[in-house]
Parts: sequence; C-alpha cells; structure tokens
Amino acid sequence: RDNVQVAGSSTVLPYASIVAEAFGENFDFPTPVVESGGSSAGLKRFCEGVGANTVDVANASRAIREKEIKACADNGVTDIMEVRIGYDGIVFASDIDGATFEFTPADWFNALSPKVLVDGAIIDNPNQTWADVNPAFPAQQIAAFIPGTKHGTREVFEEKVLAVGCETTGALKAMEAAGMSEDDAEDACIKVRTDGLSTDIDGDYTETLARIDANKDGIGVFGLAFYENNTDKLQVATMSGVTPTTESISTGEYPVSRPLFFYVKKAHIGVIPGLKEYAEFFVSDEVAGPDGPLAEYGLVSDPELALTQEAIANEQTIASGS
Amino acid sequence: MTDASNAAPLREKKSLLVVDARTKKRNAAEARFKMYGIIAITLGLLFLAVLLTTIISRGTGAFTQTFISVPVELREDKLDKKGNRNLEDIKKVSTFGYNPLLGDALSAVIAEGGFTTEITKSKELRKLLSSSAVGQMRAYVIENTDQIGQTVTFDFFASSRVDGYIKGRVTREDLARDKNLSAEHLDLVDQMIEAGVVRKKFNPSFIFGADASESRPEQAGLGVSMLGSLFMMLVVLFLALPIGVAASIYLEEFAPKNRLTDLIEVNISNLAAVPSIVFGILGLAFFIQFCGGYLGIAAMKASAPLVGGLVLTLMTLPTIIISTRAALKAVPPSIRDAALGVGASKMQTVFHHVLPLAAPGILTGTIIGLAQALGETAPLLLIGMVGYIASNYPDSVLSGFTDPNSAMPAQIFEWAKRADPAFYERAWGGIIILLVFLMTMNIIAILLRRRFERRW
Amino acid sequence: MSGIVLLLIVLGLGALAFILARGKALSSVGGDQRALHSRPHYYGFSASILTIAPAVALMVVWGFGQSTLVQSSVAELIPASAIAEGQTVGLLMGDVQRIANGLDTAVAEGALSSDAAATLSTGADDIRGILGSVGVALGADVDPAILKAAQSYRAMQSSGATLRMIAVIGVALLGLTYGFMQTSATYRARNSVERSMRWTLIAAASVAVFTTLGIVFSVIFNTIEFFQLYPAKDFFLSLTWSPSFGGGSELGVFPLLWGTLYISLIALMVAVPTGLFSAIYLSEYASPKVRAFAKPLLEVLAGIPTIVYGLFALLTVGPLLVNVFGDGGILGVNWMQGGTAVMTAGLVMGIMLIPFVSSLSDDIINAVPQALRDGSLGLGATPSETIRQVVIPAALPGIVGAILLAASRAIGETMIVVLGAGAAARLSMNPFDAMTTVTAKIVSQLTGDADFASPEALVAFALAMTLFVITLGLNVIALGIVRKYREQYE
Amino acid sequence: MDDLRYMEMPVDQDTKISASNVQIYYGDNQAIKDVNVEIADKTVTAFIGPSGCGKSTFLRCLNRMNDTIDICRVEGTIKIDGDDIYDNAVDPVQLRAKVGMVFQKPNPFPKSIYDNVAYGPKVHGLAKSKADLDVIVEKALRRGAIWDEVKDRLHAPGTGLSGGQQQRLCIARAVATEPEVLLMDEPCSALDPIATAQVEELIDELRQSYSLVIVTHSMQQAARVSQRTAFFHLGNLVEFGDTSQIFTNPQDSRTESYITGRIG
Amino acid sequence: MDDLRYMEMPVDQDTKISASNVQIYYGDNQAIKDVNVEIADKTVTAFIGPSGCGKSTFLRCLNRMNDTIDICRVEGTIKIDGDDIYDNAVDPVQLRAKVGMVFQKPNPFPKSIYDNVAYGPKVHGLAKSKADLDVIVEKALRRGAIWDEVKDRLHAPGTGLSGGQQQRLCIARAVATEPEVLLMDEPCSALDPIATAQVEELIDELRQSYSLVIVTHSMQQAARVSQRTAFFHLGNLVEFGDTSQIFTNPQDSRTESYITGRIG
Ligand SMILES: Nc1ncnc2c1ncn2[C@@H]1O[C@H](COP(=O)(O)OP(=O)(O)OP(=O)(O)O)[C@@H](O)[C@H]1O
Ligand SMILES: Nc1ncnc2c1ncn2[C@@H]1O[C@H](COP(=O)(O)OP(=O)(O)OP(=O)(O)O)[C@@H](O)[C@H]1O
Ligand SMILES: [Mg+2]
Ligand SMILES: [Mg+2]
Ligand SMILES: O=P([O-])([O-])[O-]
Repeated sequence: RDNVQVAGSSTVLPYASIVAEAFGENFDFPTPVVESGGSSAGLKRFCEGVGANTVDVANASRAIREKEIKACADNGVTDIMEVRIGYDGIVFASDIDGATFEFTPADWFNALSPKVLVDGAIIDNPNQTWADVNPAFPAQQIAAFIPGTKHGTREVFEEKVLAVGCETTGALKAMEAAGMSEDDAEDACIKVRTDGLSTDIDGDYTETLARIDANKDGIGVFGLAFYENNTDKLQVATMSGVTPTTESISTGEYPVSRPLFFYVKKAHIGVIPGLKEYAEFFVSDEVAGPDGPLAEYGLVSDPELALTQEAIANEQTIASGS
Repeated sequence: MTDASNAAPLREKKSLLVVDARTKKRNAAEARFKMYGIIAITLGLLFLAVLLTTIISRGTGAFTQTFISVPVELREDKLDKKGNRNLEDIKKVSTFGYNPLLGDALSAVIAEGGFTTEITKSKELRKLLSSSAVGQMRAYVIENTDQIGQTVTFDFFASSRVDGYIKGRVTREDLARDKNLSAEHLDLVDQMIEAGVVRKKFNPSFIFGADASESRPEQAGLGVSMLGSLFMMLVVLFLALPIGVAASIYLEEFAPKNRLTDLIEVNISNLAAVPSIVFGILGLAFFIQFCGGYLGIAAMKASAPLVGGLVLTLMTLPTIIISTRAALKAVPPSIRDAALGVGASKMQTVFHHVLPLAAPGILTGTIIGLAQALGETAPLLLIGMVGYIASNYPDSVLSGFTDPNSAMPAQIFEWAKRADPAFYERAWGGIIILLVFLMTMNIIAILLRRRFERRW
Repeated sequence: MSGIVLLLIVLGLGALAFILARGKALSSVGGDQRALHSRPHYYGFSASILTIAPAVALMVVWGFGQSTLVQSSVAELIPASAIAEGQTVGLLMGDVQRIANGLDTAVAEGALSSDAAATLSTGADDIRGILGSVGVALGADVDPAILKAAQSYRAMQSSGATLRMIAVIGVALLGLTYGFMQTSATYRARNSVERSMRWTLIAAASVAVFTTLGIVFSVIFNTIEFFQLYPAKDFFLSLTWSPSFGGGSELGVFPLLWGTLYISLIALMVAVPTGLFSAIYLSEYASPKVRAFAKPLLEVLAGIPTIVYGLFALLTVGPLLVNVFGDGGILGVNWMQGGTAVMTAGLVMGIMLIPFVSSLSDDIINAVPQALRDGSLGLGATPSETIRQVVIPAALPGIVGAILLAASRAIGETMIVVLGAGAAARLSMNPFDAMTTVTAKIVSQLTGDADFASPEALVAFALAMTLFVITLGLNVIALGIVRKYREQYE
Repeated sequence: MDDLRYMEMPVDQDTKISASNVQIYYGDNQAIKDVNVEIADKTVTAFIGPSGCGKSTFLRCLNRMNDTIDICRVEGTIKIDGDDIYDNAVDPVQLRAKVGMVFQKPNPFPKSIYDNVAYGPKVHGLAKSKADLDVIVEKALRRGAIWDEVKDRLHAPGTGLSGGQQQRLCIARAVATEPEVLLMDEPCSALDPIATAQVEELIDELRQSYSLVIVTHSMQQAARVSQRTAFFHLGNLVEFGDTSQIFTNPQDSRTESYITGRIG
Repeated sequence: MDDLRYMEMPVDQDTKISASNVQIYYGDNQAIKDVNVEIADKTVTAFIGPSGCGKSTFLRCLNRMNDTIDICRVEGTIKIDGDDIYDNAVDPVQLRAKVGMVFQKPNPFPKSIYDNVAYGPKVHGLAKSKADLDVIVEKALRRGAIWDEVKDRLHAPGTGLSGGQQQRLCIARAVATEPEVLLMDEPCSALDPIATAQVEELIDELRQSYSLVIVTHSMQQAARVSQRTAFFHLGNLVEFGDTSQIFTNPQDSRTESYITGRIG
C-alpha cells in the first residue's frame, strides 16, 4: 500500500478531504484515501491492529475514550498520536424567511425538556409554541430537529445547552430538592421530550436542511461550516447574545462547540509513505491556520496550533504526551 | 348408462348477440380486472415519470459549468527563484505560492477589460475562481517548465457561487450574509460575461473527472467512481451470475430433496433479507481482515473495487438464485422427459433445454440484482469505499480492481451530504449518469431476454 | 516468472491434453464415434480437467505456502534492534516487501541492473532516491537490516518462483499423462466430466451456505460481547429504545421490530398488488410491444438509488400526506403530525419494490403452459377467471419467491426509512406516526459516535443477529406455505 | 370384428352451426381453404381426414379458441344459431360456455380431480351449494366414465392420472358445464375399447339434446357415432354428407381412397 | 375390415429384457403388482389393458424414466441383456441411449423441427458433419412418416405442428438415435389409418434388428404388429404370451373378457 489510509468521522471528512486534495497536489505521494463512516467505526478499524491492511489515521469528532485506548492496546496499537485540528461550531438555524431567534440555553431547556420548572414546581412540559417558552419569541410551533443519539453533536448539545439551561432555569435545583439524587437529576436534565415536537435526525445536516425546507417552523442544529455554505436558506440564531462565527467560537465567546481530532499510528510513521508529511501538512499554518482553506471552509482554528505542530514533529504519543 | 332425460339443458337457449346478465357481470369483473392491470402499470410508469422528471430537471445543470479564462504570467521570480529550471526546486513552490500570481492575473484582466469594481484585494478577487486554479497552474508548470516566464491563458473553473449565479441558483440577496462571495463580485461577473471572459459551457470533466474536496464542487466529477462501479459490476456479473445459476441448477435439478436442501433453500431466501450493511461487516471481516490480513492476499484491501465487487456478489446472489430457481421450476417436466428420453444426460438436459427456457427469469434476476448492486452504498461504507476516495484514476486495467476507489452511488451519496449546495446539483446529475449506466448495462440482458421469451 | 504466465502455460497444457485425448479416443475406434462410450470432446475435457485442476490448485496452495515460508524466514533476518518500539515485525515486513518490489520495478525499468539490486547497500547508495525515481515512495530512509532483508526476500521469492514453476508444470504434465493414458473407448469420459461439473455446481451452492456462516461468524462475537454488557432480558423485553452516550441506555429491540414489520407491511401492500397486476397485465393482456417497453421501464424503478426515494419521501410524499391526513388537511382528521411517518416510507418503498414483484412474476406467469389457459378458456371462463384460478395458482411458487424477495428488500432498506420514517423508535399503531426499523438502527449505531466498545455501538450486531433469526423463522413458514399450495403442472 | 354399422338416423335437423368461405391462416400458411359446412343440431358430426389436414384448426375456430394463437387469422363467416360468432358484439366467453371443447392433448389443471370438474360449473354459477356441486361433479365424472377409478382420490391432483384417465377427466370437465355444442378433438385416442364404448355411449346420449362435433381417426368410430361426416384433405373440405353416404358411396376420389385405404 | 391377422412368427428369440417381481408405487399407491415378464430380442411385444392399468408406468420403468417422478418407487429387478438396470453401476443415460422411448403425450422441444430430431444424434455423436446430420434427420423423419409434411418447414417450431404430426415427430426423434430397444407408448393414438400403417411398417422394419415394446389400445394393432402380448389389469400382469395365443386362446377369464369386449 502506497497511500495514506484515513477512516472515521464524517464531521472531520470535509476538512480531511480538503487537506488530502491539497496534499496530493503538492507532494509526490499519492493522494490519501479518506473514508467516512463515523468516529466510532473509524476508531474501531484504527484499533484493529498494526500493519499495512489497517488504517493509518482515524478522524474523530470526539476524543478517544479510555476503553478504546485499551482495546487498541490489546490489538497491539500502543503508540497513538492525538492531533487536535480545531473546533466545530454548533449552531441553531431556521428558515431564512422565518422569524429571527435569540436563544439562551434556558430557552432550549424549556422547549425540549420533558419536565420543566413552572412556578417552583416540576411539571410536564406544557410548552407548545416558542411564545410559551419565552414571550419575546413569536407564537411559532416548536419543531426542533436535533441530532440523533448516534451523533457526537448530540452529546455536545446535551451538555452545553440542555444541562446549562437546566441549571440556569433552576430546574436542576428543584429536582434535587424534590429528592432526586444528583446523578439522576443531571440525567433528567438532558432528556428530550418524545411527543413529536423534537425530531431526532440520524442522517446528516442536509437532511436537517431538507426537514426545515419541508416544515418552515423548524429549527435545526447544524455545524457552522454547513450553515455558512447555506446562508441563502438558513438564518442563524444567537446563543446568549453571541452570533456564531469562527472568531467568536475560537475566543470561546460562543459556547457551543467541540474539538475535532485525528489519531495517527506512530508505528506506521516511516513505513507508510507520506504519513508524517500528511499529519504535518494538515496542521501547518497554511492549511489549518486562521487564514487557511480549512478556516475558510468553516473550521474554527485552534489557537494552540503551534503546540500541536510541535507535538507532531516530536511524534508525541498519548501515553508519553498527556 | 345414464338415461337421456338427464341431458336436458340446464340453461335456456339464447342468442349469442345478447349478452346475458351473468355474463355481463362476469365481463364487468373481467373489465375491472384488466383495468386494475392498466392502473397498476400506469401507476408504476407514472411514479417512474415523476422520479425521472425530478431527477432530470434537477440534474441537467451539473453537465455544464462556468469557466473563466485568465491569462497568467508565470513569473520566474516566484516559481523558480534560482532560475535553473530544476524540477525539484520548482516543486518546492506549493500551490499556496501560486496565489499571488493568480491575484495579479485577475487584476490584469479587470484592468484590461476596463471593468469597474470596488474589489481590489487579491484574496477577494480569487473568490471568483475555484480553489482548483492554483493546483491547475502548478501542475501545468511542473509539466512545462519551459513556460516559466511566459504568459499562459488558463481556462479556470469559476467558483461554485459564481457558477450558481450564472445558473440562476444564487441571487444577490442570497449573498448578503455569505462570506464566500459578495454582490460586488456578481457585478464584476456581469461585466466579465459581457466581455466573454466568463462562459458557461459543457463540462466533460463532470462525467470523466475525479472527485474533488468539499471546497471545490465545481471540479468534482463522477468518472473515477464510475470506473469503480464498472469494475465492481464486472466482478459481480462474472461471479454472481455463474455462481447463482450454478447453485440454482444444483438445488433445483440435482440436489436430493431432503432436510438439508430445505435448509439451504430457506437459508438462501433468508440471505436476501439480510440488510446490506451486514454484508459490509462480513466483507470487512472476511475479505479484508481474513483474506487480506491473515492470508496476506495483497489485492484484498480496503477501498478496493475487487473487495466491493465480492461483497456485492454475495449480496446479489440470493436475488439471482431465487429468480433462477423460480424460472427453472416453471419449465414443464415434459421437456426434461423428452430430452432424457432420447438419452441425454441430466446435465445435458439442463444445459441444452431447461436453462434456455428459464433464461428470461434468470435474466430478470440478473437485471434486478445488478440494479440493486449498482445502487447500493451501505455495505461499501464498511469496506472503505465511501468518503473522499475516487480522486485518482487507476494506473491500469488490472489495478482498477485494487486501487482505492469509490462507486457511483457512494459518490452521489457523499455529494448529497456535502454542505455546498452546488454539490446537490451534482448529486442529481450523478443520478442521471447512474441511470444511463444502468440502462446501458442492462440493455444486453433485456434484448437477450426478449429473444428467449416464448410460450409452450 | 509471474503467476499469469504460469497459468497460461497450464491452460495451454490443458488445451494440449484436450487435443491429445480427443484424438486418442477417436483413433482408438478408428474414427467411429459410435463405438466410444462418450462423445469425443468429453475425453478431451476429461483430460483437460485432470491437467488443469490439480495444477491450479497446487499453484494457489503453493502461493500461500511460499509467502508464509518466505515471510517467516525473512522475518528472522530482521534483528530486534531494527524494530522500533510499538512496531511489529509484520509492519516492517510491509516495508521489506515494498523495497523488494521497488527493486523489482527499478530493475524492470532499467534504473538498476539486477546485480546492482542484489548488492546495493545503504551506506553507498541512496536507496530512497533510486526507488523514488521509479515511482516507489518510501516512508523513511532505509535501515540496512531492512535492505538486507529485502534483498534476501527477493532472492527467496525468485527461487521459490522457479521451484513453483517446476512443480506446477510437473503436476500438469502428470495430469496430462494420466488423462491421456486412461483414455480408451470404454472410459466413461462424460460421467467423469459431469462429475466434475456436479462438484462445481455443489461448490457454487455452498457459496450461499458459507456466506451465511460468514455472516453469523462476523456478528456473533460482537453480539456475545453486547450481551455481556447489556442484559438480554432487557434487549428482548424492554419496550423502549433510547440509546444515550453517558450509559443508562435503554435498548429494547421491540419498537424497532414493530417499525420494521409495519413499514414492510405497508410497502408490500403497495408493491404486491401493483406489481402483481402489472405482471398479469404484461404477460396476459399487453401486446408484445407494450410489454417489451413497459417491463424494462418498470425495472428502472429498482435501479434508482434509494437516496432518491428517500428525498422523494421527505420532500414530496411526506408533505403531500400531511396535506391530506395532517392538521388542517383535506380530510380534516389530524392523524399525522409531521411528514415523516411509517406511511410515507412504506408508500415510497412500495414503489421501489414494484419491479421485484412485477418482473419476476411476469416471467413465471409467462412460463405457465398455454394448454392450461386453453383448457380454462375452452370451458367458457373469462381471461381473468382463468388467470385467477388457473394461471396464478400454477405460478404460485415463483410469485411467492418474488414477493419474498420484495419483502426481504423492504426489511433491508435503510435510506428510505431514515428519510421517510424518521429515526425515532416508537411503539404505535398509527401508520402516520414516525417510527424506525431495525436495519436503519443497525446502520446508525454502527456509524455513530459512541465508544465502539460500548453497548450502544455493539447493539448493532445484536440487532443484526436478531433480525437474521426472525427472518429465518419467517422464511421457514413461507416455505411451508408454498409447499402446501404448490400446484405442479403436467 | 364388427363391420361398419351405418346409421339410419335422420339428419334433417335444424342447422346449428354454419360456416361459409372460411379461410384460416397460420401466419402466411393457409391451413383451411374456403370451407363451407352446415352442422345440424342434435346430431353428431364427424371430422375425418389425414393427420395435419386442418381438423383441429377448424374445430378450434368454432368456439374461437384460435383467438389464443397469435399468428392465427380467420376469414369468412361462422354462424351459430344464426349469429356470426366473429361479430364484435359476440362475447367469446359466452360463446365458449355454449360451445364446449375437449382438446386433442389432455390438459387437466394442476388441481385436484374434483376441482378440475367443479371449475366450469363454479365459473358459470351452475351450483347453488356445495352439495349441488358434488352432485354435478359426480354426474360429470360418471358420464366421463371415470368415476369408479377416481372416486376414492377426488382430491388427488388431476395431473397424476394416466393418459387415458386424463382424457376422460377432460371430457367430464367439458360436459360438466352443459354446453349446447360440444367439440371433441379425438376424445378416445388414448382410451381402451371399453372406455371408448362408454364415451361413445355418452356421445349418443348427448346427441339427444345437443349438437356434437368430433374429430376422429377411427373410421369405425365415425361410422358408429356420427350421422354426418366431413372429410378434410390438405385444408380443403373435400366432402361432407351423411355418414352412411360418405362411407358407402363417396363422391370424391380422394374420399374414397382415404376410406378404402383404411386399416385401423 | 380385416380380421385379426395372427402372426405365425417364431418367438423363441433371446431374452432382451427380463423383469422379475417388479412392484411400482406412487407414494403409497401401488400401480404395478409383482410383475414378471421376459421380453425377447428382435420381437415386438404389445402391452394391452384398460386405461389406468399401469402400462405406461411399467414401460417407463424399463428405461428408468420413472426416476424423474419423485414419488415413484420401484422394487424388484429388471435386467436388460442380463444387467440389472437399477444397479448403482448402471448409468441411466447410457441405458436410455440404448432404450429409446416415445411418450404417450407428444412432447416436442420448443425448438425447430430439425433440431428436435437432430438433438439425439448430436448428443450421441452420431453425425460427423452437418451433411451427415442432415441425412440422419431426413431418414428419421421419413421413417416417422412425416418427411413430406415438414420438409419445407424444417426450421419452423415443432410445437406448431398438429397433434398427429407432433406424435410422428416424436417417433422420428426417438428412432434418430438408433436405440436397441424402443418403447412406444401409444404411438399411433393420434394418427389416421394411413399414417398408422406407415408407423406399423416402421415397427416391422425395426423389429429386424431391435426389440420393441408398444403400448396400444387397438387390439387389431396389437395383433397386426406384435409377436407377443402382455395383458395388464389393475396393475397385475394377467397374461403374457404369444400374440396369437392371447387373442385366440386366452388363459385368463379377464383377458378373455377384455378381448371379447373389444369394439374399436
Ligand atoms: N405421476 C403419478 N402420480 C400418481 N399416480 C400416478 C401417476 N401416474 C400414474 N398414476 C396412477 O398409476 C396408475 C397407472 O397409470 P398408468 O399411466 O401407468 O396407466 P396406463 O395403463 O398407461 O393408462 P392409459 O392407457 O390411460 O395411459 C393409474 O391409476 C394412475 O392414476
Ligand atoms: N400453432 C400453429 N402454428 C403454425 N401452424 C400450425 C399450428 N397449428 C397447426 N398448424 C398447421 O396447420 C395445419 C393443420 O393443423 P391441425 O392441427 O388443424 O391438423 P389436424 O387435422 O388436427 O391434424 P391431427 O390429426 O394430426 O391432429 C398443419 O399443417 C399444422 O402443421
Ligand atoms: Mg388435431
Ligand atoms: Mg398410459
Ligand atoms: O461522523 P461523526 O462521527 O463525526 O458523527
């Protein structure tokens, strides 16, 4: 095998494909092959073992888990380099011709949680329209298209929006006061109502877009890059007063984002032609920097990119590095 | 025997020209029945028509593309500082190094054409063009080092937004919050169209080209993944058809009828119900990890059309076996008797008489099986054929089976997911190509089937 | 010598065997074919098979044997010091092979003489440069031990190839001789050839069996792993499907099975009548011209990628249904909340399945002997009575096969379900509610973001296994029904 | 052996079927050439002639069974009870209910023996109840001279019968619908003498009320059961007349040589 | 009509086929009960008996054509030229090449007339060249007494022939492979007297070198062409002997009543 083989997250795929294409254009190495199939499937194949018939790089929209590192090690994949390439902003957007929204996490909690706090009591969520949630909003039917539970984005949504909303509305306290254990209360916070007002999307953002197309009341969760490519159809909502842009996300002002990674098998470096070059090229300033093509496409570049570059140069692995 | 009085007519005599009530009723039922048939067919064809018009109306745009012709001065001081035309040195200049040249060239075009625009920054100007432009230039320079220092006119892809504007998909209002292009750009484009610098023309590289990354929808083509599909279909056709027919012949004509063969029969029908992605799991485990990894067969690797073809073969087999068996069953036994009776062996009987008579059913199974295999994406997901893969043409026919490649449906599926709406048009365009491919592939089978059809 | 050339030689010997044996058979009876047990070409084929089959088998086995042998002896040449931490010998073997192949290419392209290739050394030559010039890119500079290994790898491979050639041609010649010797007028050549054919047929039939075994093997271990993490009781008996990342998922298969059943049922309710009536019309009423034109057209429906159907469901059929059955719809019934519903997916899937039923049934109906139709028409039955009571029952096994195929496809479909029916697992009787299927969940859990060793990801395998067992049961029942109602004509 | 027993039956019945200038083509091949014939009611008419001369073809025309053969084309007029059966207003289904047919090759349905016979009556609604139907089936099977052989296996498939049994089953099937005209294409070809006699008895019985046309190769059979005989040769109707006259005093030399060349 | 012409042929030929204690079952139904019979070489043996008595069943056993019927089971031994044909070592294909068969229902292949006849010779390699094959086909069709009718349409489908023509085509097809034993199940049932005579001539001619078994319902035919006759009744072989003896002096009362009950 002469080419670098990459597998994993479909969220990282666009960035990886841009890099792979430019890598092929600028190096004599063959263009790397970038498969999609999900972070989990990619890491699973990554951890299958060391050798030419396994992948060299796994893209992931979340950090590798302890259990996975162990599973990797069981198969002889011990020296893993973790590379954080930047952040994926997660935005809320609705139809371009519809009403404009300025959300807070509390709004989302009150709209989607099966149980909310009303007048000091935890009751079944009575809210049917956005006006019920917040009088400032139009009386528009709640129709949320949120990522299905297979998506890492869902986890981010739960942690950074629902859980936060749960706390700020005081629902968390009220639940604990009502005798729930802390864990149970936290679990209850991130539950989503199942009466049809919220729809899980197992597909990708195009599907969410199509759903909003079919239901103009819909509000969907998108990646920043996807939204930026579809500003003709979508308008983005602010969160806690901040408009999501690459800048506001990289400064941490806009709260909802997640880091993106790829993982490299150190053992393959020096054996698979172009592997190290690919990794270095990926995080080079020209590519992943704030003016590079990745940022242009919608990646929130990592302020600590220099550290990452150095780590790659030193072939720092997870065990030795972190 | 029976007495004559028994033979009294049950029914009264009537003229044939007068249709009696019962016959009327039966004829009405007949007409209804026939009507159901017509309705069913019309419905089917109607659905087809709706789908096809949708596909065609959305997809034809993908076959044309906007180009901008730009004369670029290939400045020596940027491209070959040492001036000795050493390829190694020229290669050191990355595509990023070509950006300034492009910006200057565009400014020159504006100046020369006398266009008026507010846009002056090189980076902003370059937004008119596809990001493939620099790559195109660099490849040209490496091929033609002697051209360094000259001015060469390139036909660059316009960026997807500009193309969308020309095709009517993008309007000035749409660009209000778009950071990729602004309304001023469009004013400039209008002038450039006027001057003939910007043209929309047929884009063969959509049909023959390779996939491009997310940021370059204008450059993406289906050609390489079409080859991927072609190689996979070759594998499927040359394995699934013979194996399927052979298996059916064995089970239907030779196998003893017992519990074991019942089990095999049920098992084959059951295979048809196995979700296609599970075949992907099997393909990953058996072909890639076992054959490729454990046995060390180099051709069995991820992303190889050979492996994809094998997986699709396994997936198509049940369809072919089920239809072939049904067709074999439908051949009247008297024909087998006739052949056996003149001393043909069972094998000869089957191959000379039964098989030709069952051919229409077998071909139908093949047509449907191949259609299914050609359109399938899910199993390819697990064997590494979905993603950004079809970016290089294979080096040779033989390596076409093993070089990493994607497949048409996977490519279309990938495009449909991408963020830039320009890919959406390409996805539909890709479906047109896929359907043309399908029809071409099936035409022989359809003609053959017509030849074999007969009643007895 | 490459395998292809060797194969061609063996095939050539096979052809020779054919000519010789056929000639011998004919001459043994002085050219009078009647005196032979079998037709002359059977003698030819019989000898050919004896020549080719063992030789090719040997080639394949030798191929594996040699590569294993060479690999292991070359691996011993690589000193432990050359193996970096975390690397394995196997990984380095890849590099060795790449260098060896690169040297081969270099020799073939004239960049190196074969002597030079065997004596290159890392100190004196720029290996990476030389190989790079012939298009073989290496990941790093070459370690001397690796180069040594690569050179002895080449040497072993080439002597192995020579040995293989001798052995394979030898076996082929032996087969040829034996085949030629046993050729005589009384030798049962046809039986021997047919025996080989029969084995070939059996081998083909076993492919299906091995596929099943393969499927079972490739999902069973992960299924077991799943059941170690998640109680089987909950999986089979819980009525909720709600996976979540943090653990505490409820993974009851029942709502998914229900969705699968419901959607497939609706799809079949669309596809079976439409397909069957189309088939009947095409084979019994339509003129040959209409038939020649409509049948392939309907088959295009099977070839349209499912994503198109999915989008069609999402963008066209769903809103249309909402307009009729939804809130404020034409019927004013408010049964439907959103466009995604069992009904949406079922209808669209039904369209896709039409050709599965129509084309296959059409062929089978067409194969029913005309004499049966004549018999019925002659009694004064109308064509439709004839079709319903004589033709269809006679064609029943084939039609059931076609329907089963359509049902199978319905069960296995994902894209239409995801886009048309939604992703939410729900237990409801209302066909206008969103639901999802087992298959859709297999795909989504398999391609999701959950930790791959977690029950949320592993459940995909358990789902696959469960579906497999259930469809097996349904197929057994279907077979029983067909057996019971089968009418064999003549 | 018996001599031919010439019938002394009166044959001046009403005309049931009249065919004039009938031409039948299979593609370009003309199988029947300009045939004119009048078939009387309550009579048995025999078609005889060498194999391949067009008997079956002409017979199939009389109830439009040739409609099912794509390449077959009929010209001329055929009237039954004065109605042109090729008229557009005529429903072939009703026609075939009236003009039943026994085919040359037995073609039982792949159903049970019972269902084979019950099929016609069910289609025509001749039975009011299951018991009724049982009676009809039994009667038909008795008339087809096969009741005794199959009464214990009425629910076994009709295709599992011997050749002669299948032929009789088809006869039973045809008479079960009580047609006014019964066309029988070599109904006794696979039957032994005793069964033949029984079928001939049936024919004789049916003649009391219906019109029958039978194709036969047995001159003796024609002589025994028919009142009128038509001799076909190479697609031509060579001679048509009273059976006695045809057999004793043929007008055409071809008829004579066919009759006298007889052996069977 | 002719009287029965009892043959005065010597019938002490070598035994070609000998069946002993043959029992044949269809499922649980016994169709042939303990039949013992010896069929001589260069002789025509006729099987007679009422419809459904098991003639075809027994005939199909002699070249193992019953193998194709799933539910059919044979017990006892049948030897041809001393070899047990149900022995495992026997190749049924070779057997059938040696023992040809004409089926009761004509079953031409849905191929051209030429191909129908040429198939057997091709499979057995009887022709060295196309010209050779043409000769064989013509000869077979002439023997089948159908050459004149089809010589201009050799490439028309065999299924487009008339019933009698199909029957003769099947006879031609069977003789084209030159089997040593020819089993014919009612070969003349759909034939007119002249064609019947031609086929009988063929049978007579074949008898010079081969052994023939024919099933027939025509007592006259049995008497005319056969030297030995077997009478079956309800699955039993009631009587077997020289044709002349069977017809003049039947030993069994059932034979007698069948013979004397004859009509056709
Ligand atoms: N395929 C079959 N399945 C079951 N029973 C059968 C089958 N074929 C024949 N039989 C039965 O076996 C018996 C003998 O049948 P066979 O065909 O041998 O009669 P036959 O003497 O040839 O009569 P015919 O003169 O009518 O042809 C009959 O009772 C028949 O119903
Ligand atoms: N389906 C057909 N297609 C073409 N030609 C046919 C078809 N059926 C019959 N023929 C031809 O028409 C002529 C008359 O055939 P028909 O079946 O009427 O003969 P027949 O008198 O019934 O003969 P038989 O006594 O042999 O049954 C024959 O030459 C025959 O070959
Ligand atoms: Mg006829
Ligand atoms: Mg019989
Ligand atoms: O494909 P994802 O793992 O990023 O959802």
